[in-house]
Amino acid sequence: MNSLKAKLPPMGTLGPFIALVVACGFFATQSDRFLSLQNFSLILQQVMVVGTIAIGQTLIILTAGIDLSCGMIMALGSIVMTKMGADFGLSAPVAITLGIGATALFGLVNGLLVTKAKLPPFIVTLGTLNIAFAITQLYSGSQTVTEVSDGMTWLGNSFRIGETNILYGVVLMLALYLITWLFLRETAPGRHIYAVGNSPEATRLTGISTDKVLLGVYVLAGVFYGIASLLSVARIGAGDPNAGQTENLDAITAVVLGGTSLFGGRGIVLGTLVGALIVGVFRNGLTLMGVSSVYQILVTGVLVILAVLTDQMSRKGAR
Amino acid sequence: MNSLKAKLPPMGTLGPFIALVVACGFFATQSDRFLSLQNFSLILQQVMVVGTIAIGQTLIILTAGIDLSCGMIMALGSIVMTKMGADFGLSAPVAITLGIGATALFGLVNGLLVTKAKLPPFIVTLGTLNIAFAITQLYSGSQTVTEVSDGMTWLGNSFRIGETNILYGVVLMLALYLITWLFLRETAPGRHIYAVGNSPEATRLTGISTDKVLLGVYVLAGVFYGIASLLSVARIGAGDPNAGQTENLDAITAVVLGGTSLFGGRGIVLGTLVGALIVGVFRNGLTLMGVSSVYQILVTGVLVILAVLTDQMSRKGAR
Amino acid sequence: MSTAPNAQSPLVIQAKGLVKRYGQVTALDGADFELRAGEILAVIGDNGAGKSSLIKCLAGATIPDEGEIYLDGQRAHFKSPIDARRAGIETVYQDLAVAPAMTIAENLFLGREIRRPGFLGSVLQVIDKKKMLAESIARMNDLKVGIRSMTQAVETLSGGQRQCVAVARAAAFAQHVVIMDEPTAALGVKEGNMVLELIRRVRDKGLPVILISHNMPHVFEIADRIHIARLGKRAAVVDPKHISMSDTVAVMTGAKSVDELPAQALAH
Amino acid sequence: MSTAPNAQSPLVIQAKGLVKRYGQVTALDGADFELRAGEILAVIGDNGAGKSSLIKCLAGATIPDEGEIYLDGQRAHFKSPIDARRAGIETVYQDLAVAPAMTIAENLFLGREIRRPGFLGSVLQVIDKKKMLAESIARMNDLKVGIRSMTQAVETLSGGQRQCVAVARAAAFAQHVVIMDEPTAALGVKEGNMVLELIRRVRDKGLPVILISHNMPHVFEIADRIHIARLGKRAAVVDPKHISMSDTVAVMTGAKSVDELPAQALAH
Amino acid sequence: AEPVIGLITKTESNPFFVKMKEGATAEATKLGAKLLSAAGKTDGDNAGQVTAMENMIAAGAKTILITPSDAKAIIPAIKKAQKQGVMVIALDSPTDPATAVDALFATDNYKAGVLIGQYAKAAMGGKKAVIATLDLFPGHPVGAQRHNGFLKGFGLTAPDAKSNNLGGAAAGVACMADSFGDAAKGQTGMENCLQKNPGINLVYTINEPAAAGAYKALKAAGKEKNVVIVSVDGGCAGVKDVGAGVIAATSQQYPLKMAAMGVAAGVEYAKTGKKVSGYTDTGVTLIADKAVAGVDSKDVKTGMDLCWGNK
Ligand SMILES: Nc1ncnc2c1ncn2[C@@H]1O[C@H](COP(=O)(O)OP(=O)(O)OP(=O)(O)O)[C@@H](O)[C@H]1O
Ligand SMILES: Nc1ncnc2c1ncn2[C@@H]1O[C@H](COP(=O)(O)OP(=O)(O)OP(=O)(O)O)[C@@H](O)[C@H]1O
Ligand SMILES: [Mg+2]
Ligand SMILES: [Mg+2]
Repeated sequence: MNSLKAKLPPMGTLGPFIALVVACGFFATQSDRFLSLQNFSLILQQVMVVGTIAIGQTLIILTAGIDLSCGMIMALGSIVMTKMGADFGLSAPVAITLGIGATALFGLVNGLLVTKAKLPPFIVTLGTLNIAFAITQLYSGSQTVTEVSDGMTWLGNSFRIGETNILYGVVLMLALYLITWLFLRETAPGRHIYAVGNSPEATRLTGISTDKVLLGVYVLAGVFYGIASLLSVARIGAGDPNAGQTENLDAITAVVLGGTSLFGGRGIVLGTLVGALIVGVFRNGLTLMGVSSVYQILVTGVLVILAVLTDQMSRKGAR
Repeated sequence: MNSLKAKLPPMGTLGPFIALVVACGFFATQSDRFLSLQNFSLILQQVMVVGTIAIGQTLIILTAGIDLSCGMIMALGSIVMTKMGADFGLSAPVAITLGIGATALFGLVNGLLVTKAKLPPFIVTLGTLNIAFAITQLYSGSQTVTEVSDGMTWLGNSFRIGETNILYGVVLMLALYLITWLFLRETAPGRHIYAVGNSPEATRLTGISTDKVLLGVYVLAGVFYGIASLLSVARIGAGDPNAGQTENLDAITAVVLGGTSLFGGRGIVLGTLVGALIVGVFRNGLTLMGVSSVYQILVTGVLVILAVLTDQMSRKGAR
Repeated sequence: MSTAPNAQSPLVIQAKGLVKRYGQVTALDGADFELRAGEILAVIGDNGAGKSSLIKCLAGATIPDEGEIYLDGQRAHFKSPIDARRAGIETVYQDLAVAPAMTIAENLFLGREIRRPGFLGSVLQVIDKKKMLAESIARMNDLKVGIRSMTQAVETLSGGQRQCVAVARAAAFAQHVVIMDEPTAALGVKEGNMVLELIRRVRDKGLPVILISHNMPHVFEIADRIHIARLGKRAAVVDPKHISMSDTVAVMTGAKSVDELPAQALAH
Repeated sequence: MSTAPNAQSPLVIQAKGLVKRYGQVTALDGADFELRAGEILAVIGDNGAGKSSLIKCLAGATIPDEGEIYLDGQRAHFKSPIDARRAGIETVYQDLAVAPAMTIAENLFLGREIRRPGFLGSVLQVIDKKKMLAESIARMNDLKVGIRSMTQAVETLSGGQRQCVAVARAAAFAQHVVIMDEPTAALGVKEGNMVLELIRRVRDKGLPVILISHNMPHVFEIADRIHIARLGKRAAVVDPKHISMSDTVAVMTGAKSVDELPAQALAH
Repeated sequence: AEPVIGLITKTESNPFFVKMKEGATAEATKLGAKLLSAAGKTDGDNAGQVTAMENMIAAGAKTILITPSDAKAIIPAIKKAQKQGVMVIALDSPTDPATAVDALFATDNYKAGVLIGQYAKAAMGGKKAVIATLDLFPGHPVGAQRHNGFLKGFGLTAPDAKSNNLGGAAAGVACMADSFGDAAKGQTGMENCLQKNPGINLVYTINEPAAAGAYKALKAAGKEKNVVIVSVDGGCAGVKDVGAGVIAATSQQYPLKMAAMGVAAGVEYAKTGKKVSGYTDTGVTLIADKAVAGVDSKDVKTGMDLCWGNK
């Protein structure tokens, strides 16, 4: 009965990756500034925050859920950690822990409402999106927190390999992708996440506590949002209460572009990274080409569709 | 295997309706101005545009799709119809037809990409969202079109029953809900929409052209967005290129609050109307209570969750 | 009553050299197939022998990678189940293509709803729920299935009840050929016998039936000829009147080769 | 080898007056149930008689509205399948609870993955894919199913192959009781016999087995006692050695009442 | 090579910024420069602006013109750009501290609010004002500055120019609603406010589209004659509405001028290496159909000529 799902070819990251390569090839012919390590390093910096959020989003989408609150939770986390540092003079590690604790707590609330109250994730996270936004505004008084200690922005520093600057934050993001990929692939809890998304009832009947799996996923996603908070603070050097307003759609886009099914149970987290990079490459490449901003939006619309089309075609070819 | 779906109780509009009544009861105790026919008429006016968009959105979600582009398509439609009237002096019926034609065309593009290219609706409509937005901005030069003929704003006029003003546009919206409800319930194409969302493969195997059904749904949704364009022009008395930016989430929220499953095949369009009204009642009631805007957002978040919770509980009770 | 079909009966469906691959798995590996007018043809074979894959090709549900299909001697190109259905071929799929959230009556008539008379029905395509309900009750009674309400969602039915819905649908609407993939697998003794009875009735209306089944007593009770599928090919077509059940099973499982059978055991 | 179970064997599972209603439909209407140590108990009944509903209650998959369940004489309160599984009860569900996109090996070990030795396995919960694969091949070979690759997604399997996955899983992990809801329905002759063989082996390990089946020859071949379900109740428990198949079917379909049976036909 | 200049606005679709882009494009064409443009996704999207700035520098821009969405959060990115030899000019809104950029071509939003507040006070002519405000959305500095400036100009207690919190109930405002600067949402806000307090007779709006929405709501309630609507922005459509009597008065600002000045400075920098510095106030003019005693204002014709800096 799940036949539409059944029709989907086994997901790989190959399709999205081909789309990414094609996009890069295109921009390389359009701007001689595009193809440089420094520029790629820049793109990686730019997708660092949304890329990290998208890891958590991938986990949730794999369970056939969706999280609209991710960006706002991220903003809340960055305000909590910066204000804890600024107002109470807490040391960076303590303040960061509190910030991540706050995002994990929000994840827990999402998870409890999804599992215990059995509410649809869309509505739950729509609710917590608003709640997190309001708390962020109230707590920060809508003021950007600029007193940020060095310890909190350390991830925004970079080291050099040859001519290229590489941000520690980017390395962290890449490491998180790798770890999550291994976790999903090689560990029992990771496989249970797929199972829950694939067929919740079958998973329940095999004696796995689907509630525990879901709860774990939402909390874990919250932790990822918290790490994204930290990366965001590191990147812009401040706690920004207005951050995170479009990150939910951006993150979901990265997940879907990366080949993960919104119906759950199918997808690879590395694809999400590729999806996030596709968006970053578009934005960067179009600016380098000097496309004016309204036209950028137009072209982005077309390119997003072309990207999944390429993905689709490359899969057909592979069959 | 679709057992999570199978676990859902048969959907009715009763649950959301109870949530609506509870919300109204709450606000009635908080503000003595809330419970008046005139105020309800006002709320209906305020949800008229998003309510009409949400009809199209319901159809698409019933087929297990999703449409992010709905609001932007609506904005495009209102710009096309007002500019056609203003620039070429076309009569209202002609200009309106062209506007609805434009939105239907966008629906067709969405539908073709979903059926022929087999792309996920989320990505397709994310793409066309950007495209429609850019075209709207370019075509209108980001300028509001204020020269609007009376024929185009006629639906914004009202008639009186007793002390209460009722907008023609509101009557139109209610009529559309009724017609769509009957269509989905009583006609063969309507039932096929449920079947496609319920089990696309089974529907295909019984010899229904699922592509035709889907294509029809997307075009029909486009027509609803076009009617919403007209209602928007009638309501604000101008063609606004900045309209429609939040209507996609609002419409999806109305659909989900109304009890339609995002997994397709289950739901009742009248529930969507109730869902849209719930959102409208919150906004109206909170303003009447004098809740300041940040707190409104906070309370909205909590109330949205409470609304589905009420819905959930009332269903359990009914079993 | 129809006359018994024989080697002279015209071929209704013929397939030559069908090949269907899924990745590395070859489900059909050059399978031939012949269905004669007015006969009940049983298709048997081990699990994974390619029976479902074969009939999916005949029903337009999948498109074979190679090979040809002829319908009444004409080359047929089924691009989708719609094409096959238009040609009057009705199929009961093994995984029971039903829409779980819809009612029994709706599933029975899906894609062929009874419309109201006049303008309402022809232009507005309004369906006649009452009539559909009455018809559904009649059809399901034929199968003696104790289902309380036709407006129950199919997902609330027991496994066997669900199968009856699919069988009733195919039998009711077939114009030309009926294909049934393990229609009695989930059925009780009584219900299984009713389905066999139904198949006979369909045949007596003059329509040929393809019956896939693992139930040998059923097969021997009802089939005019038996197509034995093995490893994606047709191993043999045998005549149940001139072969024993154990020989048939032996051929099916590969314990015996076709050459070892007496000539009369083979059907033509 | 175990000794044949008899009326003195202790009750492993006992249920009294189970009631389960779905809206207006009463699936179970005061059903009793008894399973003795070391026996194979067949449960038979018409479609919709409430067999699946009954065993779902025993397996914790649904919670009965009324009635009591005892496990080894102790009142059991299964709130979820996890509870039943912890008590060592393994179940093959009629709709084959498998995760379609996951591989055969993963489905076999779902929730009981083999972990790597040491820190990796105990703390990081890293699974041992190689070992799981090897084990899967061994288990599936037991059933003589020709599946080419254990890393194939279950959704690509034929109906029968899928059923074998579910059966193999239950047989492999049962500690206390095995429940099988129509495990041979989609199986070929050969594969069906392998499953019967497997059931016997499970019994010989000392575990009692509940077998729901519509296949009377299978039931009579293997069952120690037969529980006949009818209209949501237990109509009778009969002894296959002292009753004919046709009498059994007559009771099952309501053509004969229990009182008309000879006393020795009833099992205790 | 031609000088490359980047313009980063808060959003794509706000007519104010569209006008700004128009001005920049025209000036760039005139002076033979290449203009890159980008915008945040939403108002308040700081990260998007940072990304745009980085990409523009990668594309070779030596001057960045930016209307900062977040006065503080953008500063580290500006510092980074300046380190790479890029001149950064803030348009329309200052950074905090304002000295973080090389130069600021802007208007004072608080002052614009004060002006319109003073006008409103005079226009009410001693009648007791029942005030509704249709603001931007929570947390937005421009929304807060204009709103608080209005309160101040009207003679009510108001937070200072730095605050991002709206002074409200304490100051005696009858109803506050968010309009998102949009006609439809402005209309909804006004309708709900009227329901809350039918006696409202003075409406302040964040910009003219919101004012148009408010007017529509008032008209539907048959109250448009007795209510004074004041606004800030001064777009051509808005000034037209002033002429039509929809809006009593508006504080006009000049985005086109800011942009043109910015581009000129950028070209100058590319040619001579000379940076501009300091704050240039591009001014605020009160445009009113009916002048009121004690408050300086220009008439609609002047407003149309100047609208958003046409000249
Ligand atoms: N969609 C698919 N993807 C990959 N392999 C498939 C697919 N469908 C079928 N197969 C494989 O093709 C082979 C034949 O399958 P088929 O369903 O035709 O067998 P069958 O004879 O009907 O078996 P059964 O009696 O168990 O129903 C099997 O090995 C199966 O795994
Ligand atoms: N979730 C449900 N909702 C509503 N009715 C149900 C549900 N599950 C089962 N039923 C009904 O309960 C009755 C008993 O169903 P059950 O599945 O136990 O029968 P069964 O004896 O297993 O039949 P079969 O041999 O066909 O599998 C049937 O009439 C069925 O329609
Ligand atoms: Mg099969
Ligand atoms: Mg059953």
